[in-house]
Amino acid sequence: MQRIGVFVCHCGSNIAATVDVKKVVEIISQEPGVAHCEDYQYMCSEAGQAKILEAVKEKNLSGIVVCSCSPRMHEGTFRKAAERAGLNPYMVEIANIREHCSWIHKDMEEATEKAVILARAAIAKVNLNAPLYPGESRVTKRALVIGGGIAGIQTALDIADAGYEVDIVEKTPSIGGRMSQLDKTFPTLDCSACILTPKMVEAAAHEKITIYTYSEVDKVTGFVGDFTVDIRKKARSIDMDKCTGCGVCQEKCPSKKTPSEFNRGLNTRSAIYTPFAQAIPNVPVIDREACIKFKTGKCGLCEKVCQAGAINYEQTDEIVTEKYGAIVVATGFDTIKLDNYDEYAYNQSPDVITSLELERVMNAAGPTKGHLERLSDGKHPEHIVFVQCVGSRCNDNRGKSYCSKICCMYTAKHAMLIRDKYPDVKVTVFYIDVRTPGKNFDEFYRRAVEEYGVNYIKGQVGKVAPQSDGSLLVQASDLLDNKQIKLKADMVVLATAIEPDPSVRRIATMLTASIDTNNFLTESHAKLRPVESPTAGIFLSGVCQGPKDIPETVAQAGAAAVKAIGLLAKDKLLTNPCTAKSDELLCNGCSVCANVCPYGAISYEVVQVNDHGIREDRRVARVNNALCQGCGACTVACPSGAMDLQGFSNRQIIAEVDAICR
Amino acid sequence: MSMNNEFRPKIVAFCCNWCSYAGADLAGSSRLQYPADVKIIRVPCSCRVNPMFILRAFEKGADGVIMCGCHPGDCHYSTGNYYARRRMTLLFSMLEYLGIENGRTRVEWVSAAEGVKFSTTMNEFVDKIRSLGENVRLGDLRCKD
Amino acid sequence: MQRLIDRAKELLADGTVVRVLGWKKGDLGFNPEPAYFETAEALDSDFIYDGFCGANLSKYMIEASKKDGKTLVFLKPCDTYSFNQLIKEHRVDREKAYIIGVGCKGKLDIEKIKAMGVKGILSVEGASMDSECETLTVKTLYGDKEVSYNEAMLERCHVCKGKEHQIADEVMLESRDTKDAERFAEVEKIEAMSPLEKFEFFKKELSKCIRCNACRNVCPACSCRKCVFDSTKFDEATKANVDSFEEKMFHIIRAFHVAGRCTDCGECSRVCPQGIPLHLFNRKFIKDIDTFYGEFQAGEDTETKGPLTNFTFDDVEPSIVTERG
Amino acid sequence: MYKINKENLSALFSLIAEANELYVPVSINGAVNFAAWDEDVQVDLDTLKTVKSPKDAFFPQSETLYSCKRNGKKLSITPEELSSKDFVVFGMKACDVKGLAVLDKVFLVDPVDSYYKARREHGIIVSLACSQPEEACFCNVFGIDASSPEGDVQVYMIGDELFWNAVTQKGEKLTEQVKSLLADTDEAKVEEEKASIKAIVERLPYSNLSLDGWGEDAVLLDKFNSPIWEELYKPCLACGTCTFVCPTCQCYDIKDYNTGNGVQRYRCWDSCMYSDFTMMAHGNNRTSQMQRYRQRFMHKLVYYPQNNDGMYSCVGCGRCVDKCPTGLNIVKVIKAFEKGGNK
Repeated sequence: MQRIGVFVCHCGSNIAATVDVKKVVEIISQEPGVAHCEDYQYMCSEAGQAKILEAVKEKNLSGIVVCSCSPRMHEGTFRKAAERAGLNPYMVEIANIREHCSWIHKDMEEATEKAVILARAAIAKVNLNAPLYPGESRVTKRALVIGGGIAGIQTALDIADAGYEVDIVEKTPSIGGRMSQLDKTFPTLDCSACILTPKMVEAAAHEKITIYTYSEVDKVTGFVGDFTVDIRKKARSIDMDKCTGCGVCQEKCPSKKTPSEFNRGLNTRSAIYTPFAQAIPNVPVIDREACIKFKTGKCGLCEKVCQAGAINYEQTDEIVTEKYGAIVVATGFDTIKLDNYDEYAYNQSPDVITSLELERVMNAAGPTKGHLERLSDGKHPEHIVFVQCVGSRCNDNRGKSYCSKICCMYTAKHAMLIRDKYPDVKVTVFYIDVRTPGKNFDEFYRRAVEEYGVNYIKGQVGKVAPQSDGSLLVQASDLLDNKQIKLKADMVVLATAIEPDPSVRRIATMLTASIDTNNFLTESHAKLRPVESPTAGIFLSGVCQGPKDIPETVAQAGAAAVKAIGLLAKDKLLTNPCTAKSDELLCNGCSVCANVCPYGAISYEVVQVNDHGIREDRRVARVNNALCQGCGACTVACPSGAMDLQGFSNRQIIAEVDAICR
Repeated sequence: MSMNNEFRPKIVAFCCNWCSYAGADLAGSSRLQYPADVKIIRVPCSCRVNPMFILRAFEKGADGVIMCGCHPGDCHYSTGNYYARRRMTLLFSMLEYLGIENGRTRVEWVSAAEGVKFSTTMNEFVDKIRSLGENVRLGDLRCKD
Repeated sequence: MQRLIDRAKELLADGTVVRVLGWKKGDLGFNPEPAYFETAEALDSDFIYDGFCGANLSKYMIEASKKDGKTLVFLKPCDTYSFNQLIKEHRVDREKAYIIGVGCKGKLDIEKIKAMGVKGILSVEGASMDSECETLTVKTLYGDKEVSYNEAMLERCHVCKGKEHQIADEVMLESRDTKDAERFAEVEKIEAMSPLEKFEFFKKELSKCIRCNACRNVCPACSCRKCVFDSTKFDEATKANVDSFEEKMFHIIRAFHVAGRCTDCGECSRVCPQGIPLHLFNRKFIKDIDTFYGEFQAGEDTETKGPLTNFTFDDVEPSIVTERG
Repeated sequence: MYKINKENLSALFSLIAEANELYVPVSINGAVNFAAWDEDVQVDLDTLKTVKSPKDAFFPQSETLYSCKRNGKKLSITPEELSSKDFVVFGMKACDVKGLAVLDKVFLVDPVDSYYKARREHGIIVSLACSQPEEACFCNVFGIDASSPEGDVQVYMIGDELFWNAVTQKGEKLTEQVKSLLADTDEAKVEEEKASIKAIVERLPYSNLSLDGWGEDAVLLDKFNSPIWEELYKPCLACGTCTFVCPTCQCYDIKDYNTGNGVQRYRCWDSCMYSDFTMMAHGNNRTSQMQRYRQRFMHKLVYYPQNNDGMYSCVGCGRCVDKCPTGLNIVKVIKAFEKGGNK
């Protein structure tokens, strides 16, 4: 029997306003095994922790229950306090009487009664706690960055500059990401390529950075400090060492009808291609689905014209297996599909485009060489209508519930750039709200309105109808004047919602990183750990975590890098001691536990056992504590109960059940 | 027990540490109410929930047992909830086969971001158990006195 | 039967095996017991294989695998599923077994004969493998009785999985198709009951349970060295039927622990002294597994992942159960 | 000697039940066991042997000894009340009644088991002669007369009639209670029935089983160390069927059940076949199933008789013969030793 100390926290009024803390203390003091019980304003404070230390010493306590906020909050705090008091840190259990009690109940009597029961459950558990000791695991001093956009590049550069090896895995043929598709950036109107390209070059040239483009992560095993990752280098059909990037192959390639991904399908590219001029590496890939040689076996023109002899049709996917200590996810975003938004006629009219497409139209390297023109007939537009919040802040299930955050600013940018370059073009923006928090953002928007005469109308566009004369009829409501309006436009630009790149789901599953309903990766704590995934060793950079603009992305990329560096700087990690353990006298050696172990942490060996006098050789399960992450799948699969989970043992959980049901 | 004679069910909720427990925390910090009848037991993963725990809860007087885990595909341990899903499906089907009222058990996937879902689920579940009344078919009578 | 004895003697003589695991004649003519034979003489005098040899010998191979030398084991078609499952779980050593798959004409249930009102049975004729297995002549203290072989068969034989041996070094003796009922018919009948009827049905059946553990101890899937109900690991060690919940807990968990591993060999129902149709638990799980996760027969091979150690992303949700009916 | 028509049995039971608790053989889905009588149960007096012996009525498979309740740090203990109401067990067979004599020697000697004693005092046994003994019966080997069972009232079922003969004071008292339903008769038919039973007993397959070399005369260590056990136990599944159906097995375990707010201490039948039988801190003093198997029969055929003036702890009911899942039983043990020269 333990000598248990119970400490009930008021959490100011957070708990005490709903739970009669004094009464909890009064009742719990009477529980068998409770040698000490007291309450305090803030148990997590220095003074609060001191009370624990004092009580452990005075009452010779062997176990501690803290009735307070969620263990996800302060379990660590109280474990450290227990350690300072000379107890094993795992002799502490938390009864969550704040998030699971005081904050969700109004009736004081009910909440107090529940707090008592939760405390009893924790007491019942701690009664069966045993000291646990963490093991150690090594840290591979190398980081993996998944995604080669600005987030990934920045993270990689920061980690590499701190002296650690970094690999970037980018699924497209070049790093650069979405930012490379942008023409100008707000709020300073820098040329996007001008600020991005040096970073790309720097990354490519950095001795600590290895870039795998046209590659994907295939498999991830291991855990924080010691991940093993299979990277699939897709067959590029080009020998990267030989290619000089002269570009002749692309010129000569007869298959030129494939929509250009880089230009959002607004023009076409050849089957052998580099996505854009500044691509890094400047080595093309052969799109085997478009290539005549691969489709028919004939052609082979590129091979003929390549003086470097770099073309290799026989190339196959290559798997590179590498070990990493930390993994940063920077998988970025895409715009949503607009199939659900027929009212905007996006699929019907080439003159209805997304903002990202407009970026390409405005860009000198884009499909129109930077001329603003209608894609249907190449005519110069007289009136352009911008529609905000297409698929963002949507309360039906057609679009996204969240605000995409960047649209207000880039629309202001687009409007301003158009008015600047083509003062004759009339620009109207339909908006729900204009959201411009951020340094120099509101000033930027006001310039668009005040200096550049962009016509902002608060209202929603109900329909865009292509007319027989080629123009577009925009029907909208003007909410301020409270009237329906119809406008004739030549182009309509949709500020399309952004969503995490679809590839993130697969990656999250491989990394066992959690993901929210919108497919954004979940951070460990929304406020306090915003760049860490709840899965140890996985960090989040850029839009994969939530909508962001470039400065925020770069800031977060740096933050993720720092967290990764902090991990890589350690030589050893302490492992979670709450691992599975097999009782070899009860083990049948049936392998069912190994069959459900996601970490391959269970192996078998034949050992001689002495089972109450019977000596025999038995095949028994052994758990590798460094590999076991403590999920407990094996404990339920094991029919005999030989396999148990330390810290969450069968009897501990049963004791909690009993205490709650009694 | 409350002073009036209203049926106050005993409900045990097993929540995985990474998603559902955090979801319950979020419900708490968002002040989303659900009845005090629900008491949460933290487990590392839904795959840690042994059918014996569920039967044990009923044995000792629980009127309803709910298990929450990460959404399929989002398990912190990658595959735990898949095993849990099969185990619970089969267990619940067996309980139904033995004539135990169908709604006394439930599995719900609740992510760390779904405080609202957590609270809604718990409210629904408590309502369901209240409508089913006391668990008399699956309990040890010795625990009743 | 003589052929089995002769072959066993051959294998003993040429050193292929050092012992034979088979059935030994009982003292009443219908109560044979599993037995080891190490000599030709013992085989000649005591070996038997007839309609009453229902016992599944595969579980005995767990112990036999620990012994030196090979054991010749006779396995009926349904026993071979159990043996495969035991190989899969590393509980028996294939290398230590020489398996003769023996034919099966359906196994008899002396309790069924008794339930027909036949009392004071002295011997039963017509149970041998050489007979046509149509009619049994039961000699009793109170006169001779004729009984239909089929009606005297164990429940499991009426829903036989087939007479193919899943694993064997050689196969001997002819089998006879005995399947004449649907395997899941009984389960479906219960499923169709109202919850209260179901509850009353099982309450009545389980009220008979005396916690003798025969079902568990005979079960080839229940091969744990120490059962959870005998250990302190779950604080559920109970031996006695103090409360009706106890049996329910025991039988649910036992069925759950063997779910996906139970080959439906029917030994549990055969040995229950109180005649509780224990297979109804296991077969419910088998039926659900088939329905939810695709047809699966435990023991068909030694490799396939069991349904509870497997999953797919699109598995049905438990709500398929909790929201029906 | 009285008699009553079988048609009136229900009335008889209901009259008995007015003043006593009444246990009768009841059929539930084909399995017959002693159970409390009420109008809805399906009484089965035709099945010779109930699955479990009726020792349950005197030594229940499980019984609470006392309860502890917890209130904060205070404990209150309430012993279970002893049986204080008369009860009747109707239809016990000669072997089962004799089984109680075996239990008496365990539970009624010092220290007296008060729970058992109270039940014995309040229990009234209406025994039923075995009109059709069956193949597994061998009670005669232990000197038991199936045709004249002991008990407080002897009952014979002959044709459509049930003959009633009070033997003891308790029996007389019960007879008084139900006399309104009984008619006087002579013993002619009963004597005829007795003779018929005896004749059948002689023809039983195990009738001539010899107990030579067992009991008081057994050389304990010879038996104990015999290599025969090593052969005999092998098919044993280590289940408790033989023990739990046996009318003379008396071993029990004492356990605590956690009710949440306290503990119920209960005892329940245990089986020497179980690996945790007599488990102690250091482990089990019988580590192998062979040892456990040997224990059961050594106890019944050697230890018990040597401690109890030659009385065997087996009454030849044959339940273990009928119910062993692997066809093992005490008869096979006796025969095996006979074959082995009783060594």
